Amino acid sequence: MTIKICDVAFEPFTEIQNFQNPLTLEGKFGATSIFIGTMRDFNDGDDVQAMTLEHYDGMTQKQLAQIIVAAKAKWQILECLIVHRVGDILPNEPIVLVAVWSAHRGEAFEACRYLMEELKTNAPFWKLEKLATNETRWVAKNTAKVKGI
Amino acid sequence: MTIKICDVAFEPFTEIQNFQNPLTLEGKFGATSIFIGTMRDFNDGDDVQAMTLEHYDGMTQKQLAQIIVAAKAKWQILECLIVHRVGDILPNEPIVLVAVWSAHRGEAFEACRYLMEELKTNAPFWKLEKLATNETRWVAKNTAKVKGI
Amino acid sequence: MITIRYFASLRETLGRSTEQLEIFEPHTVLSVWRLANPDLALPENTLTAVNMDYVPLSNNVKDGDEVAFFPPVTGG
Amino acid sequence: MITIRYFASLRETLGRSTEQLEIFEPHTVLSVWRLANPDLALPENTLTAVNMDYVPLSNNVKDGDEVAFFPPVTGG
Repeated sequence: MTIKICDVAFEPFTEIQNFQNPLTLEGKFGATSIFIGTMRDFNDGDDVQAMTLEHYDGMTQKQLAQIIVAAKAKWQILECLIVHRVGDILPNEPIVLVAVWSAHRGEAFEACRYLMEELKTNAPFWKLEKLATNETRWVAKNTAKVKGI
Repeated sequence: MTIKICDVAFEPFTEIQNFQNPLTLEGKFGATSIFIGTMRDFNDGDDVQAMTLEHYDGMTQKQLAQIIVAAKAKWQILECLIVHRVGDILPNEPIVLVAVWSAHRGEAFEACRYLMEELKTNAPFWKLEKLATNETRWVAKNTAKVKGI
Repeated sequence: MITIRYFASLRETLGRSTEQLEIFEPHTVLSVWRLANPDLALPENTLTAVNMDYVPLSNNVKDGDEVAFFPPVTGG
Repeated sequence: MITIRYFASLRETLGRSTEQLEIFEPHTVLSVWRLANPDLALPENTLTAVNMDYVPLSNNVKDGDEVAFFPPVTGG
């Protein structure tokens, strides 16, 4: 179970591969569910040219660790990795990566979704957008999760 | 939208990266949801040493294409990639990869889950397991999906 | 002429994967099975496809069609 | 001594991110806000944490605690 806060751009697939390689789970995991959130160049009807992600260092890690403990109480998770970007970000750069390894797909899918939703609700990150017009604005509210299938 | 049937081992993160690199979606996708199914060395209480995946070449591609059409009717999907292994497989080798790119996370998560469940229900693949005892057996039935969160 | 295909455990049970038959009268998927396998009832849970689309046993089969019989799928 | 921290838009509004206060009597999160910001009502929807755990405004604050005030989070 690893939580990583990055203040420079990260490559999600390299992160996953580097995390997975040393795991001694060969043959034990049947399912990996991964979510990657990437910065878009638009939001709320406006063009966005850059973003700054502020966070509460220390509380972020504490909250994410608690979210993982809660997920492990609900699902049989073999491993999980959370990487979150902070600082100055450009469109098309990854913001967040959540990856879950489990024996079965249902658990992997649901735990990954849960971790993302809880992260968006509880982890103390704040987005400051720089619009194409050079104005800046704080993102006021995360999108609600859409109802499950 | 790409469907790929592989008769040799594939590297899921290389496949995703190679698929994503030439896409002209920079700044347009905010969410990538990925599922990777990997061969385990156990199933149904028995140790498994190898597996052969048979499929109905042609029908596989046709069914997967129909599943993607159905998913695109339900969710705003920007791109998706399905890779499925056939032939002789060893534990820890990837069997299936489903990746969905979307503007929003709810759509990416749900479309990815849908594609996997439909693939397991409709795509004509069959697993022949070779147990540690050297016996072979056809996997009789896919696990049902667990209920959603 | 129609093509019949069998897969996985059903292919092994029957000892063949493909065969071709001339048909001289209207057929359904079920009657194609009976024509090709007169001594064996269609195993329960067998899935059936015509031209690579799932169809029920009552579906008509015409000259040139590919008819497939196979057990429940287990991919993914 | 307690440490107070402000983040994001609230930090910008107040023009400061961290301050330290001596407390001489029992305090709650809300009374800490009032002590530190006597001229400003706590903005609606402000989230509050003590020692990096979310707590309600009525939570007690003791010497040595870190009290944080911030707007709704928008990570991920």
